[in-house]
Amino acid sequence: MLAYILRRLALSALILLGVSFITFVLLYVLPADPVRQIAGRSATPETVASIRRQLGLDQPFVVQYGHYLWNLLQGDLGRSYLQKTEVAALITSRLPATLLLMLAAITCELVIGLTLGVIAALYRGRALDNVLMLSSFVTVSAPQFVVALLLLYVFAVKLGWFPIGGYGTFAHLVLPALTLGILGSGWYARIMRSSMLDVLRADFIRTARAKGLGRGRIILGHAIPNAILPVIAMIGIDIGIFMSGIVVVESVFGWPGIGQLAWQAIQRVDIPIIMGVTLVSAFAIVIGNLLADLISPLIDPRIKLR
Amino acid sequence: MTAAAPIATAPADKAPSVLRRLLGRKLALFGFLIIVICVGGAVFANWLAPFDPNEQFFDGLTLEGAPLPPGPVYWFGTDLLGRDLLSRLLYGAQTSLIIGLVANGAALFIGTLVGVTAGYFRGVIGTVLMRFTDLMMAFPALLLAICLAAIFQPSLWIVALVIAFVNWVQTARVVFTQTSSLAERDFIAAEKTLGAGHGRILFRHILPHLLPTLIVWGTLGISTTVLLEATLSFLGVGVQPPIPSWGNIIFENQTWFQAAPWLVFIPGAAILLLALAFNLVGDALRDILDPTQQGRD
Amino acid sequence: MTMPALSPADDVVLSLRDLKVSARSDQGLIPLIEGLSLELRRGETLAIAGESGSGKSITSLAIMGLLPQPAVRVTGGTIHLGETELTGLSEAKMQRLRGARIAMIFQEPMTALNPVMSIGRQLTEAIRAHEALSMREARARALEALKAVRLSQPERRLEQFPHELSGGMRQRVMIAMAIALKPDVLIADEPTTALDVTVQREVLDLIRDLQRDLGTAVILITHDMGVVAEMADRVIVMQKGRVVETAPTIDLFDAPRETYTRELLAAVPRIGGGPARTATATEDVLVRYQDVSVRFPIRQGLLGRVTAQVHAVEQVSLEIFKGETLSLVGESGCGKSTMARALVGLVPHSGRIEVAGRALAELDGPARKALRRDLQIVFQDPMAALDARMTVGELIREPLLIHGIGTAAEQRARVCDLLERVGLTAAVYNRYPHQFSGGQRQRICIARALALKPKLIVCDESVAALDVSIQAKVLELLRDLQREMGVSFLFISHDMAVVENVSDRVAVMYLGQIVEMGSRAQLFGNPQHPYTQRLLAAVPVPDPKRPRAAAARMAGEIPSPVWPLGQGPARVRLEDIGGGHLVAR
Amino acid sequence: MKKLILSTALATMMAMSPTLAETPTPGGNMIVTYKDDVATLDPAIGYDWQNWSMIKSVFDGLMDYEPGTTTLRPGLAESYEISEDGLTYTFKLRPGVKFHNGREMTSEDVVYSINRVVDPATQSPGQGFFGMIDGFDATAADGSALTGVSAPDAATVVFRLSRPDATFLHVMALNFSYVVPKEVVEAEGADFGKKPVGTGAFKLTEWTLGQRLVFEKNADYWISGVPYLDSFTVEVGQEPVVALLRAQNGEVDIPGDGIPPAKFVEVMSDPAQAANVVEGGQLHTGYVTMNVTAAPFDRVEVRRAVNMAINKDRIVQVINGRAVPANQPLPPSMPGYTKDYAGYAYDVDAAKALLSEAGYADGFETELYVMNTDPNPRIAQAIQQDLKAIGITANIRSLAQANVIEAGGAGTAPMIWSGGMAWIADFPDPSNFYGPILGCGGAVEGGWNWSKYCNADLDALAAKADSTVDPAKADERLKLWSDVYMGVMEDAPWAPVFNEQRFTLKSPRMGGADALYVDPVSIPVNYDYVYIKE
Repeated sequence: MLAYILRRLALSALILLGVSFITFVLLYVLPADPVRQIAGRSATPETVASIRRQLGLDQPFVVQYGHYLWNLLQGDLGRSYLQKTEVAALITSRLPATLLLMLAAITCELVIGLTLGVIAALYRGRALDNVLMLSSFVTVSAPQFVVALLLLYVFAVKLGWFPIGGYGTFAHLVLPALTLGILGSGWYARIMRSSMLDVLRADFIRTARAKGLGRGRIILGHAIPNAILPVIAMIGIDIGIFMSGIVVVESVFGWPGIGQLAWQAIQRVDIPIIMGVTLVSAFAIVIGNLLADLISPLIDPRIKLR
Repeated sequence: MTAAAPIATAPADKAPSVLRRLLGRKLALFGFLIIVICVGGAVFANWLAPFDPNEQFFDGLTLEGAPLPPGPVYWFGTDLLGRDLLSRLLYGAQTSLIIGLVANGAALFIGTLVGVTAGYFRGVIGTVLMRFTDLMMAFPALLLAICLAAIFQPSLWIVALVIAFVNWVQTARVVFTQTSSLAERDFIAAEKTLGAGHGRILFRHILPHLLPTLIVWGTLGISTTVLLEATLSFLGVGVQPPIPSWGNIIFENQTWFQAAPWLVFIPGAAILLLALAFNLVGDALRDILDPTQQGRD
Repeated sequence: MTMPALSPADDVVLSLRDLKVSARSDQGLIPLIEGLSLELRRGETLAIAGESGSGKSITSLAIMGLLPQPAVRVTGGTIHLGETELTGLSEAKMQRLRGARIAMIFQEPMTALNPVMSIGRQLTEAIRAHEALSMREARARALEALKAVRLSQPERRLEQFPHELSGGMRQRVMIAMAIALKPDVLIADEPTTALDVTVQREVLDLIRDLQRDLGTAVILITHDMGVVAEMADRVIVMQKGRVVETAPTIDLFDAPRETYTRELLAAVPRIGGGPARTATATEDVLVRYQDVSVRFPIRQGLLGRVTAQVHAVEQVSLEIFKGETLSLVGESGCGKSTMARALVGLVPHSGRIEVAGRALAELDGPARKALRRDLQIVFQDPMAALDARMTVGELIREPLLIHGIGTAAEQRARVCDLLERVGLTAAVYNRYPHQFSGGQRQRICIARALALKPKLIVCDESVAALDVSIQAKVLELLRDLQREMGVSFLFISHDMAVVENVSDRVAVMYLGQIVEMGSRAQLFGNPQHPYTQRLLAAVPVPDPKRPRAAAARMAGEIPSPVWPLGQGPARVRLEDIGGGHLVAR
Repeated sequence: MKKLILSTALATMMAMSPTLAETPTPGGNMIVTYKDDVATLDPAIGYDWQNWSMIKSVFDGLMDYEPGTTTLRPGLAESYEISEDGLTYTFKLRPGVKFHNGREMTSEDVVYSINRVVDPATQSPGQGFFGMIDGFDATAADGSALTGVSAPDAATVVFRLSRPDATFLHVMALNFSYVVPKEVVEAEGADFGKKPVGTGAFKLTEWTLGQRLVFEKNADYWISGVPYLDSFTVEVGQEPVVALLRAQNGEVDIPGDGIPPAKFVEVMSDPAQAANVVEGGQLHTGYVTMNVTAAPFDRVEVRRAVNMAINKDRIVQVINGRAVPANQPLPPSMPGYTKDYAGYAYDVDAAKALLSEAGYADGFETELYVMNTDPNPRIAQAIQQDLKAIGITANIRSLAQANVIEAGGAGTAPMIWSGGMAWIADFPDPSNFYGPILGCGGAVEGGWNWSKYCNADLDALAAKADSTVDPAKADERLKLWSDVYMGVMEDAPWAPVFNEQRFTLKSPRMGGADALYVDPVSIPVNYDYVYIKE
């Protein structure tokens, strides 16, 4: 077990190295000059050159990357070009919000998605099934911004149940988490439905019935625990989506997450921030996948970690 | 032990064509019709569109510069530049279909290639491929897409390729898992003992068994791909204006969804319908291509 | 027997009257069972025997109220459990009876147990579903039940999960679950079919003992007439949803009244009852295994280094002669299938395997491909071995295509030939495997194996999954082929009776090594190794009058074939005790 | 020439200021929102329009502007003197001005602050503004002490210029020249921008990254009574649409990003809401640059044709009337604006004629670069359609800001729509629209003169204008600038399109003159002088 975790972590380190390299290459060849952004409009070519030199951007690629890695190994993510602040500080100030929202959103997705998936499976082929699957389709295809604003408008502005955006209390969390939960639930519902259909055909369900168990117990105690595995694997993928794709929801609800930081940095080629956010996201994804893999054997004891 | 397997006594007639059986199903027919309408709309946009999709009509905006709601002249209303939404939707279908089909198809292709290679041949190549897949998986996809699109000057085809490059990863994972388990199955072992080459096993046996999965991923991917293109457009690295696509129509106008709901909900409905149609056809196709489902049409 | 003397009417715990079960389809209702009547008395074992599709399992599900409704349901007749009429009972009331008054054991103990729930929870759950007990009390009861089924280390088992137990242990858990609440009726649906013979023996003994102790009435559903003969008081023979014959067991085996029963009994392979073999065997060695080992690495630790190995086959040497049938017998996991897979190149081996004098490892690509023509394999499960997405014609034609034999028309003609050769018609060319019965599918596999006119066909448990009547026909087919084409067979089976019927020579494998090898007569007539003896003793004999051999209890679980790197099992030395009869010492 | 302006008490200033009508009430907290995060409050570095006005409230410079106007007034300097030759400026510092940390500000701090901005290690985007100070080149190259600024005593700062420059006082009012306490800057290092200490009316008391900044009143502020607010809170990270909803809900006093286009018509057509909207001019011009160094824009006819082809009224309509059509680089509220210039009238036929004159009768194909945030791509599409009408096919390249700037600097972009990136004036002087963006100095690789337009005569004229430092000759100087821009329009490297108008929505409780809410130098509001009614 420990050996497995260590091996996975070692592998994760390699993955992070790869991610850092690719990102660095991409940013290196990106047709935009961060120095131009820093130096401002009235800078002389000498000033520009001087800033370039200070940032080490005049060095060959290998040197730049090596330098970055060396600092990274010492836990230094560098300083933002434009904010002149430690990237680590910028990220740590926003990471809790992102992780909190991600956790809440995944919980929402699971609650909504699994419930709908289970119900649809139980009513397979009937009208309710069709309605649920159609609505799962709607949520998968809906634009985030519109759904977010609709919820905000109805529940915060019109009904006043929740604050109009912000961060801090549980009430602030509800709408953004719900938005993401609704949008992502479609995938979970579909996966859970088909997984449930497989499980409901299994022999042990028949055994459970033969034992005289009630329908509710069979579904909750036997079917769902067996059907949930593919969903767990899905969470790993989801983390990836969250780490990069929730900038819209963040900005609608004024959620101080990492997406907004990344988005602003991309607009202005603030390379240290982009690198930092990418690495932190990759790390979260890798760890998320590792956790998902570690959880699986708890749910299904047949799975052996190797 | 339950129902007896039907005894093979009926005459060995050739099954009717896939298309005909597809059209025999109500839902699939509905989906097929929608796809035909979309494709038709895209192909014949020149003839069908009432206006030039890029023409900014003087009377297409109110004096305050607000778009016009659906009406007798502009059936689906106008957009923020006073262009005819219906015409833009028809031309936008071209973009969205190309993105949906090409990007999605390419993603499926890459994913299948990687997944099958890794799952079937294993070995060093397989390990390397899967580690690379893990690496790509760890990438924040949107970030990657933005960087790629910014580096290669955005155009329709570049955008399609970028989307494909970002989206193949999950397909590869799924295909890998499935191929690995298929490769362990008896019928593949049987093929090997017959002396079948890799090509034959891959194309005649593994791929057909992957088909249902690929169909599911392919059809589900349509809407996400179309929306991803839209997201890229919105971030300024998508298809360049004024070329319309269903996604970028939504994204350009999404802040207006209260003031001008038609600008968001009409293209939104179009994407939804198209995705739904592909899904319905895909579901039906999956059943039809599966011989064990035959006779259950 | 401590059976209380009751009047016959009181005695009846379960009675079915004119039961009819139908399936709904596009063509209307299709009857699956018609006019089934039976009575089950306290303490009695009633066997329902029949082949696939006879409706015996549907019957059990109908009694349990577990039919896959609404597609399949009871459309006539009654089922009485004591005074209670079950067919019209509400689901809630049925739930109270299930597990408490009628319990059931299923065929596949692996799939019938919930893989993600501990044994203890599955047991206590079943108990608490019917009796208001605390967790602690339920656990005590569960433990009691596990002890009753003679499971070793019962406390530990409660914490374990199904996959951590062997097949036999799992089936004991199933039985424990069924008898925990002391039901009136126990339905055992093919309870031992998936088990090895020695384990089957133990489980059958267990069921019998429990029945004696608890006085439970048992309905035993089986296709195995040996099991029927050993277990049942009375037998109902079913065919295609109808009762063919009902009789006390002794009478049925003595004097079957119906033709179908007679045919069924005739098809049952019996040790010592096999037909005399026509000598087709020659002295030419076709295949030679020389110190062949197959080991699978187990990787562990930080760097995923190989720390241990599964010694599936350990330094085995044997020869297969042209035209002979060599059988490999042994229980699951003994390495017999691995032997076959190594031969056809599906698993890598060490040591030397020669085919017609050439070592496999030394062949280059084209030569290896050419060799494929000589070696063919027929797997246990024909459904798994046939690509479900290809038609039968394409499947049989494939080997011809691969090796580029003949023109398209010739290939087609050859396929039709082969189809007829294995007893099918050319008309099935465009059908898909799932449209055939198990026996027909196995014929398709054989036709496919024959397409290349091989010198050796490996039959890896090829008839294990087939009904006896079908099994008999397939074996007959194999025999005919051998006679006509001089093909050799490597016949892998766990069924001693079948082996006795088909083999020229037999090798017994245990833990990856051969412990005894000799001609059919030597091995069955004079088994020397204790393991061989135990195997033979465990086979249920389809003769109710034959006294049951005292079960030779296993000393424990079969030892593990996993060894740390650098270690391995002691090599078994075979000694010739005369006439080529080799026995491990 | 020995002109001095004496700073007076606040009462006098208030009397001088016609915009402050009612009596302000002190107290309360105002909430302002922005979508984008505030990058830094370091006056040497901050150059976004959000932090620009916040820095103004936390720090002070030697010079300042009358609130709500473009009129210069002394700030930390009590008075100043300009030498006859216009090359020496002597500032007398106001006594008793304290930094937020309680230390009194001295002339050494001023010298340090100016040196710091010019020092290349600071990486200040404002460095170039100080080019007129003697010794700039040496300092900009190696960070050595700037010879042109000195502190003869604790209350006096002397600047020596290498050339006369009429904009110098404006530069002294620029954020980049604001005074910072040396010991704090050195202690905080690069984090100074997050923990600023200045002399300003407000001090930063809380900065929760990504969420909010809280500024509290500096009770010791050297203008007594100012500021009126006890504090103001800046909340960041929220969509403009949502910020507006919150404002309508009474949760926000000023949505800093303004009224989003999608809501503009709705707000303006509701009299109750429209009453809370303050409209004002902005020192902004939106224009299209044309790269004069490459065909086809190397032909002046082509550039003029483009000027004539753009239907500016339509574009103003497209952005819901939130601008006025422009015909020259300078915005109307900028001194030096040429009022009687008619510009190139919208005339498709004339434009076509000019094109054929230049040999492009059949038009040509080119690229129009644009920053990718709304409404810029829309404006670009409107321009695209207008160009289409005269036969020019302009393919739009909608890119992130950094990529457009890169293409502009490299000279690879034939046409660029300036919206979103340039040019809001740094200070209200006509020269500010020339140097880096139209002069030869900017027309280099990587420069901000995206037209790569370089007219030596105009450069000379501009230099002449800026060396006219005598306030008495101010009108003469403005005339010179007017000539410069008329010369530019003659060569037409730009097609000016519109001057953006500011529309600031304020909550009904906010008091203070309207001009404070559309303050030309302090966007969106002048935090120091607004107050809460009631």
